[in-house]
Amino acid sequence: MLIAATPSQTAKRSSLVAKGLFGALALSMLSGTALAQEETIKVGVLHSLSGTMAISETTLKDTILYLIDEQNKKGGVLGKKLEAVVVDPASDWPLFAEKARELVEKEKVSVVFGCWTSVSRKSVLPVFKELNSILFYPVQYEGEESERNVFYTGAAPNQQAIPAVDYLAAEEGVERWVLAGTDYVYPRTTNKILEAYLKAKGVAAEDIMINYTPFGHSDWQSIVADIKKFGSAGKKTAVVSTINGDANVPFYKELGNQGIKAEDIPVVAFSVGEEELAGLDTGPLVGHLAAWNYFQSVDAPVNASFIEGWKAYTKNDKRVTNDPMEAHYIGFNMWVKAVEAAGTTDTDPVIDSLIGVSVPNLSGGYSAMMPNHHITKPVLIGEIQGDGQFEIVSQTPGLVVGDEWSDFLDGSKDLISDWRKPMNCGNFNVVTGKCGG
Amino acid sequence: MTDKAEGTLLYLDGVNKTFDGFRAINNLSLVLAPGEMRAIIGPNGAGKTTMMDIITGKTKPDTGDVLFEGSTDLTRLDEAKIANLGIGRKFQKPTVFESHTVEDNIALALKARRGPWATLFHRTGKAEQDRIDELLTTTRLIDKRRFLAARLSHGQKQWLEIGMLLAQEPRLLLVDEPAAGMTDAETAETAILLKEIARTQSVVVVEHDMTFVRDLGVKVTVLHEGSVLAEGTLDAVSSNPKVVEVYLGR
Amino acid sequence: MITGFLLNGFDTRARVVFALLIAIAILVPAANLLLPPDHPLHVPTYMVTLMGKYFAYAMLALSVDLVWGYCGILSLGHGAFFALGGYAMGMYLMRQIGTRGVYADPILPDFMVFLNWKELPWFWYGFDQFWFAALMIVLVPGTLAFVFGWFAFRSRVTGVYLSIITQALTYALLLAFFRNDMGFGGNNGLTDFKDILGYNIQADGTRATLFALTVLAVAIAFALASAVTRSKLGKVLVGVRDAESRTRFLGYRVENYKLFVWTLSAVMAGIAGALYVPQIGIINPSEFDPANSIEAVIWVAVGGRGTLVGAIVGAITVNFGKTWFTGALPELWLFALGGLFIFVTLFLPKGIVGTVQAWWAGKRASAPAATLKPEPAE
Amino acid sequence: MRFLSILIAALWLALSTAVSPAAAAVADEDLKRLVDALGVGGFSEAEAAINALVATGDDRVSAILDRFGEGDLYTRKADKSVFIAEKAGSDFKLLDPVTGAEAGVVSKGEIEKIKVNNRIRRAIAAAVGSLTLRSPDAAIRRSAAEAVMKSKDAAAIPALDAAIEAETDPAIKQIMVAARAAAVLESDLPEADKIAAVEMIGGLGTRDAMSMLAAYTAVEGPVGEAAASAARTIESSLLVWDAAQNVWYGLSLGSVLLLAAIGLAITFGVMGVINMAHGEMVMIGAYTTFAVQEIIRTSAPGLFDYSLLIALPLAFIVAGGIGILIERSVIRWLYGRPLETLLATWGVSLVLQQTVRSIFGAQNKEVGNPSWMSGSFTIGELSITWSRLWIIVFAMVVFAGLLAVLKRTYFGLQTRAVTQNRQMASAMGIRTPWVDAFTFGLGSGIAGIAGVALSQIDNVSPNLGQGYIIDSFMVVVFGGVGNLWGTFVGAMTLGVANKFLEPYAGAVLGKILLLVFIILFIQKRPRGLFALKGRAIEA
Repeated sequence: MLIAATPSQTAKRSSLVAKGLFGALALSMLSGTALAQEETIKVGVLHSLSGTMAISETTLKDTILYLIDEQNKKGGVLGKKLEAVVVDPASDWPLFAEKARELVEKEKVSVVFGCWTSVSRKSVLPVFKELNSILFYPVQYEGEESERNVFYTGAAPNQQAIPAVDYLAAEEGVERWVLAGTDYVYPRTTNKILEAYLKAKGVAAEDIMINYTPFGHSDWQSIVADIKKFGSAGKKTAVVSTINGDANVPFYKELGNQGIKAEDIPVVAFSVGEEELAGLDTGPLVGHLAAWNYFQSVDAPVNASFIEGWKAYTKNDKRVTNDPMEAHYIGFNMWVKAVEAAGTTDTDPVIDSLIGVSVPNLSGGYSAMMPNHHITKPVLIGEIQGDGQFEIVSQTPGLVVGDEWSDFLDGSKDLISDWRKPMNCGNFNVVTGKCGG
Repeated sequence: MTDKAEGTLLYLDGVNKTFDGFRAINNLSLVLAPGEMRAIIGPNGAGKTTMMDIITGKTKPDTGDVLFEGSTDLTRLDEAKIANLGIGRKFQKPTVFESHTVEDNIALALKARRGPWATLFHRTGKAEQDRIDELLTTTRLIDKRRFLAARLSHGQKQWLEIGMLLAQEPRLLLVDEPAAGMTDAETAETAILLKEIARTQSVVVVEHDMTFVRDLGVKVTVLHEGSVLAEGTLDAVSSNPKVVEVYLGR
Repeated sequence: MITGFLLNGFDTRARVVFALLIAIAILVPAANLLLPPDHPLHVPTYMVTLMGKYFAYAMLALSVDLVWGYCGILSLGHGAFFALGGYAMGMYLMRQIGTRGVYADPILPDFMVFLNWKELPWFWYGFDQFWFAALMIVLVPGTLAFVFGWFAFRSRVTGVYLSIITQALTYALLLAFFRNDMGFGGNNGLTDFKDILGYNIQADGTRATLFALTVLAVAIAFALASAVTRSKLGKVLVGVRDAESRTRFLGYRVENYKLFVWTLSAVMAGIAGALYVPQIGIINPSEFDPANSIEAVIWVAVGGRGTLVGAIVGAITVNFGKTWFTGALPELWLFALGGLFIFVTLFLPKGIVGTVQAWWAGKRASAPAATLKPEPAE
Repeated sequence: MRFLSILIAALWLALSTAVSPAAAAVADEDLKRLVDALGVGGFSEAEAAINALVATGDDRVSAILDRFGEGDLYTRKADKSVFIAEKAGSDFKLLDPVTGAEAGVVSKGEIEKIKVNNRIRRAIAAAVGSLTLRSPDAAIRRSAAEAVMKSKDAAAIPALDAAIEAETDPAIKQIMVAARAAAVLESDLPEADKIAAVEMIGGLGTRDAMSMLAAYTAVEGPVGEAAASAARTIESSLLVWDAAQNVWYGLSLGSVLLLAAIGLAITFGVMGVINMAHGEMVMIGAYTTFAVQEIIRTSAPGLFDYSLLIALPLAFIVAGGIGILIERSVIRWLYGRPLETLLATWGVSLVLQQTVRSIFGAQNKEVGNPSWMSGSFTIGELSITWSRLWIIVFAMVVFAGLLAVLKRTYFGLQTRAVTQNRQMASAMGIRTPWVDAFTFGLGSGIAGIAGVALSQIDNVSPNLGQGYIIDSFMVVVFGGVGNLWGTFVGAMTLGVANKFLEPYAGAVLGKILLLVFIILFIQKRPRGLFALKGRAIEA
């Protein structure tokens, strides 16, 4: 399938900086003569289509194009059609900032759906603040952030990591923990939180092993052997993996080959979903776990119809769905609802009306945008099956509210966020009673 | 070091050099008096170029003494130091700065301070300009001074390189096959030029071309398998049976 | 002496380029700040920032061209010096945030707070002062280049061996800065800057000023590089490039010359990085990525190796192309960019500027041959 | 997979009934009631229900549990009755788990799967293990004994005693004895028995034994002391094995580096092309493997184990062909200008990456391990995975083959002639353009077959090549450009050094140290490990 042949054709090619650099002065005269055409609402899509992150992000671009397509079939928003503006920030973090600026300032998009890595979000953050626009960020992340212009539809650590650890401790009797991650901010923060959490639950320091590896690490022999060794101390051991996308395939292949079965040392991952498993023979991995807020295997009518529509849209029966896609599904619908409530796509009214918006999620319930710009979600724990899907073995009884400032970190335990008036603050310190940390 | 070296310009004694088991230089000894011009001949692989490399510091010998002016140990110095002592070298294949003009090639070679700071703030003075003109005249390149060296013919490049050597004002010139690739007329002229030079400086010429060596009319050293086979006038060495055997095969 | 030295490096063409750069440095900010947004000649702020980035890259390209085009040292690790300069600036900007960080810690940057650092590491001291940061912007890349060059050139590491160890250098730094334990913010790097020398970094005025400063820096670097390459030292460098052993046997200590131009070039790259960071708003380890350094070499090749103008033109052309293609052809732009590189190598081996020059020289064949720039020997 | 297990289960059932007809039999209805209990409540309840089933001692239990472990048990929503459900079109056919009788066809909505998690799988394994300790099949007895050993269930001691009594295979007996010892430690038996058990386990000297003892080292009293001292003894003997294991890991990493670099040793080392598109050739090889497996999966699943053997020549041809195409269209114009090949091949690499992304999509592709490359075996305490072993063997074969081609064939002679002196070779009638094209094709083709091997251990994505290109250049340069043995020794040195640094410095710092080492090494030997010497080097 040629990617370019399908969804992106709806995306208008941005005519952007066609003005040459030196010609910028002269050519800017032409910018006033843009062709008159049917008025649309522009939606920016800021996902890497090339480079290392393309593996994960391309799907999200397709998701937004699919959602826009569906929305336009329903007549668009406020009587106007939606129009996607797709750019490729190419897994290049400074380029993310440049492209964000291009989308907002040049293309005048009303909202941007985008980013995957924390660093790309951090890179575009100043742009959205400065130009006062809206970003929907769909990926699980480390928390420790709440910005007026950003809506976080992925999981915060308390919506993923902590329930997963609870499950392992309760259901599998795990007493010894390996916290293995790629050396970047999400695993670092998550592991800090988990370490504090586990210690608070009485786990001894020597029963926690922390290991960091570089991005794209491909030789896992020693580390898997170390895990095996650590796991042979007589206590039930589990691995909590915050290993980033690319490095997972060789990691799981090595686990399988060294014969570490889920019954012996289960691995629970926060960055491995259906999409990542599509690159793997999951036969040897049955029983390893992942914690997400959505699995493709969720048994709900809304999910079934979403999957059906998605497969039809991509004309590919094998395309899987995953958690960040659901996050975009939720975020997009929230934005549509908020725009309709506000009657405009202007940033400020939409930001105000987004808080409190509640839309169906794909696991059969509703997710609501909270005043801290995070959403409520159920937490699901799934075990990998032989067919690359997950079987849900545990589900939190209710919805969990995303906790942006972790209670387990010294720096942030006194902070809260509430973007409603009168507080209108992303980092309110409840001890000092001041906004601003 | 040794008394034997006293009064000599260049003194090589018991020099050995092995490359991966191949003996390029084998107990080589050679003495050059100040002001002397010497021709060195020998078949391919006789060690001529390696000997030049050793004298100019490009290659370090395994054993042996290499002394300049009787006291300076050349084996401890690098190429730049040796060049600044006053030993100039012309390569077998003409090596000039092809993307510089003929004039700049000479200017770069002129005796002057060689440090980066000195060259960074260097301004060409009248004296230097005159000297450049003089050298260009000597090497018959005066009308090509603004040409890029790349545009010169093979012979002209040889001459330019000799000109650059002269610009260094060395006390010893090592000249590797100056006549290679030259027409007969050019070869003859080169011989004249070298003899002119030899009046003021010591010269070592490595050459294959016997006519050329004859034109020079100087003492000849024959190298073979890394050591000296014979030494004397050209007539004397060419009648030496050992030399005949080496050159004509047995 | 210095002025004489600088003026000496100026031929007509260099003067034109210099004047053009100065004009851009003045006119673009003026068109941005003084003209109303609906004026046909108004330059939008995003364009100013974008061009600021291009010019920072142009300065990096100049520094690469200085060592590669004029001295034959192919550095596949110049991004390292660029990034180090950027980090020095980033650390200053980080310290300027002060209590405006999300945790309002007066000393520690945010990333240290939430990773439980208790105190500021020693190497962050002093960066609250601009003069100190400015000094480091020059000293850190300069010192690293000096030490690296001192060993490498003395050991006569040349050609592709040198290229690969420069790549190893930047790769090692990439991994090092990537480690969160190093105290440079790990993969997220340094971001969320607030102000520079007391001016709001996001204000149009600051942006325009930064742009002007960047172009000015490029102009000065260009002037300096012209002067260096036209001096006798520059001729020695070209000599080293074309015939290293000849230079040596003329008595020039080649390693000192290489070291000089290498260090100068690294400092230039460092300053470029420092100017880049406040305009982009983030510095993180990906700037050390060997691919970035290779790209910088490619800018020079596209523009024309061994012509200083070429380096500037190449950097701006390729990056403008990248900006344009990633927006206009988001899913096919790699074809366009890759195709451009292949096209340039096959059909414009001297690069854009080199080809134009050769064509120009061809038209004026009777003119003195000295203006002819030959193809690099390698 | 599933078919196979059903077959085994059926066989099992048949066999166990046949062998011990006198075994306790429970009425069908009673058994069915116990089976129904599996579907009530959560995992804890299910575990209790499993134990209840095992307690019956009925022969049919192990087969039922086996189906449970496979996830084939469903609850009929209407009456909470448990059945084995088998897919029949879009519906499910229900079978009575006890009698095997058909119980009608239902739609998906009418039944609910009984969830199985690791805990249940463990319980099933232990239960089935204790039930099958006396199976006539040695392999089943062995896995049963291993399962019981893991479960450390004191209740299994009588069953073990009986099994040990009857066991004839000494190896299996050994495992059973160890399993019994492990169970004894968990039991209420007197201290003397436990100390004997500790000694028994300590005598095994394996990592597993160490793991069993570790839980008791902190226990007060003589048992704890005995366990601690036995653990210490094992630990010291394991140190040697650890070092050996590290060497193994190093060689295996070295082989991966060698495979990645060896094609580059030709295109870059021998031909002097700074080939930035080398990594993409590796990627193309990996994608060829994917395509081969895809076709096999859909049209001839039986050939799956041969997929790599089929992929090897194809990868060589595809990557080599693309290599020749690149050489003919781009590189041939650039000989003598090596630095410009950097620029052009960089462009080629961008184009190739994007082409693959456009054809196959940006996501990772699944390349499976054939059965002979899955799993691991142990030699002493050395754990060796089959995939790594085969990759080492493969790397050696490729290296030897390449050496032979270059040193022993006429083509190799021509290649060496052309790369050493192009004009002379051409003057002697060698068709240098073809030699160039085929040499580049050879390098690319080798990179392609390296891709087949790397697809077994790494991601198959458009970025695959990017991950190897820097390391490959390091290896070739470290070893000395133009010297295949240099590449070989370089790869192995870097691989082993990396694996010895990693445990002390961590993966990231280890790699940094290695890079610094390469930089310093090049200072000492500016032309790499195996430099050409002599006066020709600067010619």
